[in-house]
Amino acid sequence: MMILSGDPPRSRVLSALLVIIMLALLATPFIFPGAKAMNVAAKICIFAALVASYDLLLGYTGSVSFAHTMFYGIGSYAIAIALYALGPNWAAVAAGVAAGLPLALLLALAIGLFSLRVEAIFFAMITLAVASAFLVLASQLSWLTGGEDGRSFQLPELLRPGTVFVPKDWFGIAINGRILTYYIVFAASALMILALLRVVNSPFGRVLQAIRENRFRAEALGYRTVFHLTYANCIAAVIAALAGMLNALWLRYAGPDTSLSFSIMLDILLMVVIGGMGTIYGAIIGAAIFLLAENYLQALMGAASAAAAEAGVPLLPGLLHPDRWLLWLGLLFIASVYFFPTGVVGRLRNKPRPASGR
Amino acid sequence: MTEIAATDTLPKPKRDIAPVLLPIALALVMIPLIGSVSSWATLTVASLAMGMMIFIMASGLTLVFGLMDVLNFGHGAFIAVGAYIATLVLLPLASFAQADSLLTNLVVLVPAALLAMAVTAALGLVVERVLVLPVYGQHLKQILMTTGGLIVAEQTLYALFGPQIIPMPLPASLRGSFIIGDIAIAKYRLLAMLVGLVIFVAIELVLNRTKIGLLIRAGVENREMVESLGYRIRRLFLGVFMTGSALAGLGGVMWGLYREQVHASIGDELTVLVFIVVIIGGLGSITGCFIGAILVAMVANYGGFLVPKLALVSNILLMVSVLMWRPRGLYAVTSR
Amino acid sequence: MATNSYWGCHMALTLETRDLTIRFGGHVAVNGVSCSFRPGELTAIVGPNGAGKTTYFNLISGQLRATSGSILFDGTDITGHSAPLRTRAGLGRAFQLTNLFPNLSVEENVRLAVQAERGVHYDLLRPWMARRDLIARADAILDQVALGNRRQVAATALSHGDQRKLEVALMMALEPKVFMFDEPTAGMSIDEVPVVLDLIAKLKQDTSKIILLVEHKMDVVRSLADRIIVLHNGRLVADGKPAEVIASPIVQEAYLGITPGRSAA
Amino acid sequence: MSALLTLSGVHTYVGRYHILQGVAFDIPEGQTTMLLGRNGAGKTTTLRTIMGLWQARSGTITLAGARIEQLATPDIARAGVGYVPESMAVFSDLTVKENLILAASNGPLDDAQLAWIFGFFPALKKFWLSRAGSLSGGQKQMLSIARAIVEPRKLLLIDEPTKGLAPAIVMALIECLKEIKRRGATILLVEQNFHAARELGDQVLVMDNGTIVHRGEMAALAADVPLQEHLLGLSLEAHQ
Repeated sequence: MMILSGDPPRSRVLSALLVIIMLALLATPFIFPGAKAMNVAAKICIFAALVASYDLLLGYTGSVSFAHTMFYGIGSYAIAIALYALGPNWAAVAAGVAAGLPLALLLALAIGLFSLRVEAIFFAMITLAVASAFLVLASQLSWLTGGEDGRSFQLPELLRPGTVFVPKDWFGIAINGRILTYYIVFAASALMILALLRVVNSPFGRVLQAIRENRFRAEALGYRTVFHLTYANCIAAVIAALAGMLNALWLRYAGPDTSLSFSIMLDILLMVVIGGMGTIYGAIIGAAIFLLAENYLQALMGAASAAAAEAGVPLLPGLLHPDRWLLWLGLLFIASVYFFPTGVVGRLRNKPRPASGR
Repeated sequence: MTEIAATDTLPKPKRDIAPVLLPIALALVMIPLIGSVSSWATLTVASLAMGMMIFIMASGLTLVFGLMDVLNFGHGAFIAVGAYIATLVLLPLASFAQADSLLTNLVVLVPAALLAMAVTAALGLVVERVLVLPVYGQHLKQILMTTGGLIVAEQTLYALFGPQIIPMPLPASLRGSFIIGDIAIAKYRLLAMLVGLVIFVAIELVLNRTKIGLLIRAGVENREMVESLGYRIRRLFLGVFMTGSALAGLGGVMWGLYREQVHASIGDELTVLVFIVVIIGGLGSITGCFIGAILVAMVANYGGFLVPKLALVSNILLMVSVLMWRPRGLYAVTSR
Repeated sequence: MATNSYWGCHMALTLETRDLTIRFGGHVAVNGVSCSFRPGELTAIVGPNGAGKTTYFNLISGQLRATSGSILFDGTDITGHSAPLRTRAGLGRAFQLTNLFPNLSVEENVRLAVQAERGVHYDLLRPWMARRDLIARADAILDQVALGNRRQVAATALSHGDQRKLEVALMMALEPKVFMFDEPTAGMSIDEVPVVLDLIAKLKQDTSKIILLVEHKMDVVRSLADRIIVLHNGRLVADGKPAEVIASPIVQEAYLGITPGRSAA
Repeated sequence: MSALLTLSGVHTYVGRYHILQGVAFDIPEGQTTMLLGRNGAGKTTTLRTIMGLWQARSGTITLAGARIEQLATPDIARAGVGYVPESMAVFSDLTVKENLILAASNGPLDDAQLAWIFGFFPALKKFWLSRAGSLSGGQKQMLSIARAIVEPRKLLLIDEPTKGLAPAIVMALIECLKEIKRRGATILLVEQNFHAARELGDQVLVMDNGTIVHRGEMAALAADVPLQEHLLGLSLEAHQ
């Protein structure tokens, strides 16, 4: 209970789902060998943390920010640029962290304090504008960021695939730097999610919920809500930047498409809504569903598209083409906002407890 | 009709003209900074033309918010759809468009624009009914629903038209410039300015001289009272939403011709610009939107000329400084 | 009345408004109201609709800022202080329209107020359940207002009367020096009223507190108030003991618009 | 004497609050019916429910023989109900003239209408082209009432017109309402000021806790001090 901060999943199905996802992620290197499975699993870990940090804003304070990928990108680029410039060593990683986190923090603080001065309703639009300016900036400052191509870099020795700790003949699978990196990603993501769970279930997190529910009354109780909101903004930004750092370490690369683009922002929105806003657990469910679907359903769509093309059905091949993946997600997104505003987690929690549980 | 002389009126509230003077002052300050009068004139004309196009796109968004308190994050989709629809007419009839006679050009251009507006208006009808109607009064859901709508619209455009950039050449008679002394003014920019100005004047006339306009202004202030006087404001709002969508579509056509190409992502690009404009102008204010559009275009053009590096963040700087001056935008709509 | 012994005491808590005025456009909603309130005394503020009672409350609790005049509390000029600051200084306020956190449970509502009173604002590393001190205090208050059996219910699902009780519980949790009730029984069914009146009567027993009450119902005012002040068109038109004020011809004539005995004629 | 408006068993919820709990009454044609009661009794909710601004969850509302409880607000207005809300709700960015043009359903105002309005409210003539927002409270109230009577209405719903107005203005307003009465209007008037109620009312309804607790002749209530004490004694305004 303490580790979950007194906020258990409160649903058997949900608990089971979460345990399955956790175990699967934990065992991925051994039960689903192959680069693709590992990539998907690592991405699920990273996005679960990223989406959970977004949920702190959307679900717990009720404010829509479009700048979350900006912080994610800051983290990614900080690591990438540091390792690119200073070479593949741990000092460079430390330098990236030391540069990235304060930058994310300062920007979050600036946006937070600025949007306090203006109408609350401007917040979403202002964050969208700032994020798009940042995206342009990142692709223009190519001497620093590598422009559209991004920055590839070498990892420190310890994390490279070539570094073998346990040779293949022991378990049938070589335990190497790549697997170590995976477990670093896994552990760091899990820690971040647990930390966020703690934050939302702390006295501070309750104040955030109070502000979302009735800001006026929260102030009447004596809370200076502007500070709470700005604080939450900064926490979310720092976690997003940390997730971005993991992303860069895993990919050995940072570029606009993998860390900054608007479509990642949409992915985050989709995951948080599908999983369930204001639950933190929803982030894990949302990220797992979304990324599995993205990686495995797309192949299905490709097959369907080809079949439709062969059958000579007009229009359908275009609509079912794997590149049109977002189209279907968009429809799913609208439907879930409309029909399942509480997402998977909300649905499972609201269900009457199973008979055996009484 | 008895007209009563308004000699004995209460003190009239002072007209707030500082925002109107802002772009004028900005333009004047730029003369010495830019140095050459001809460059300045070209940039100013470019700003005005670009500003008018952005205004056309943004006006619907700001009216919809003012009247019904609806935030439409999918507004950019109408812009993209408008541009694409126009290519359906312009490309097959390219020979007309590239003929050397203005009349022949217009024979394709006008139907293209009208078709684009008709389609976007119809799309507006669907969006309002399907996406907006269920989430009245809930900003968070409005943002989410309309963002979803934007994704779907954009992806459908990719599916229908392909991901490639579609060229959208300017008709022959709109190419080139008028030369006055050593100042060159592109013909198309003049046209854009003209269309934008006509639309601004038309909107102002409708708002201030017609009963519909009276209803819209009254509805912005107090919806319930308008209904209590016997007017169906839902229908009025749908009309405004469709008009706004059609204007966004027209803006998309003009922007496509201005850039001479179309891509589904123009919706994204312009959404940001349009948002900055309506925030600067004050959500709900047409005059504010007009001035905001010109300011954004001026900063983009002058800034791009003087300090190209700064042009990237110039819009943000503009927005920040305007909001520091007036936290609710240039002309805040008072009722909310 | 148990208040007299406090009047001479210079160390006692004070709350005073001096020439307090607020204008909305051309309308003067509260017009030069000077009044001081004493501990151990329940002051009822009465007046017709639109007389400025709630506005006066809002000025004192900080939801509105005065156009001119000042508010002195406990020896400090708090005219410029924000609402949260005043709450922390000890001004507690229950709202006229029930104003809770609708989707949070009853206990979460009260805990938030307890937490605010204890100054726990940015504690984000310990989970709620570890704060036994806060929880115990919240539970005690819930028992006091007889909501102990409804802890887990969302505030929005409570009956109107229970919501008002919760509203009072939030204010009690803040342990204010001044209790401000804005029509605490408005919209309540008859059987719910006594519970809230009992609560207020209990609060009155602590003679170190100032209690202000805006109320329409004269039987409530009569049963609780030690003193009545009358606002009319934003001005203070009468101030005194309940019986005197109600009987005073100024109030009867100028404020009620009714001359005693004439209405029957 | 026929009933122009009939409410029967009307229940209205606002959010989760059950405000009207079975309201039933008749409004006789050509008379002024006062709706009295303390704050929070449900008077404003009753008017808003009749106007369709809040939908009755159950019960029927009949206007001149036709059921209106399911109609949307604009249709109820078109059926002949004029509404003067508590907050006056003049369009402050519009001029006095524009406010009145909106109230006239068939295009511009004709001379007869203008003469009739200016006869009641000379101040509106004086400030014809001023922004309504710059008027004083009393003038706004008059504009709000003028807006409701520009077109002939079967029924006027007026919510606390004297609220927050200075005594002299209240007197003038009462005179105006009396004149409107004399011309045969049917009015349902919510009022806290007992003096005004006595001056204007033919019939009286008293509400408490979302139901009608008394109905009768205004004159009878005005003469019966113990009854006033019983019904309205809870509120200081009516206290004797």
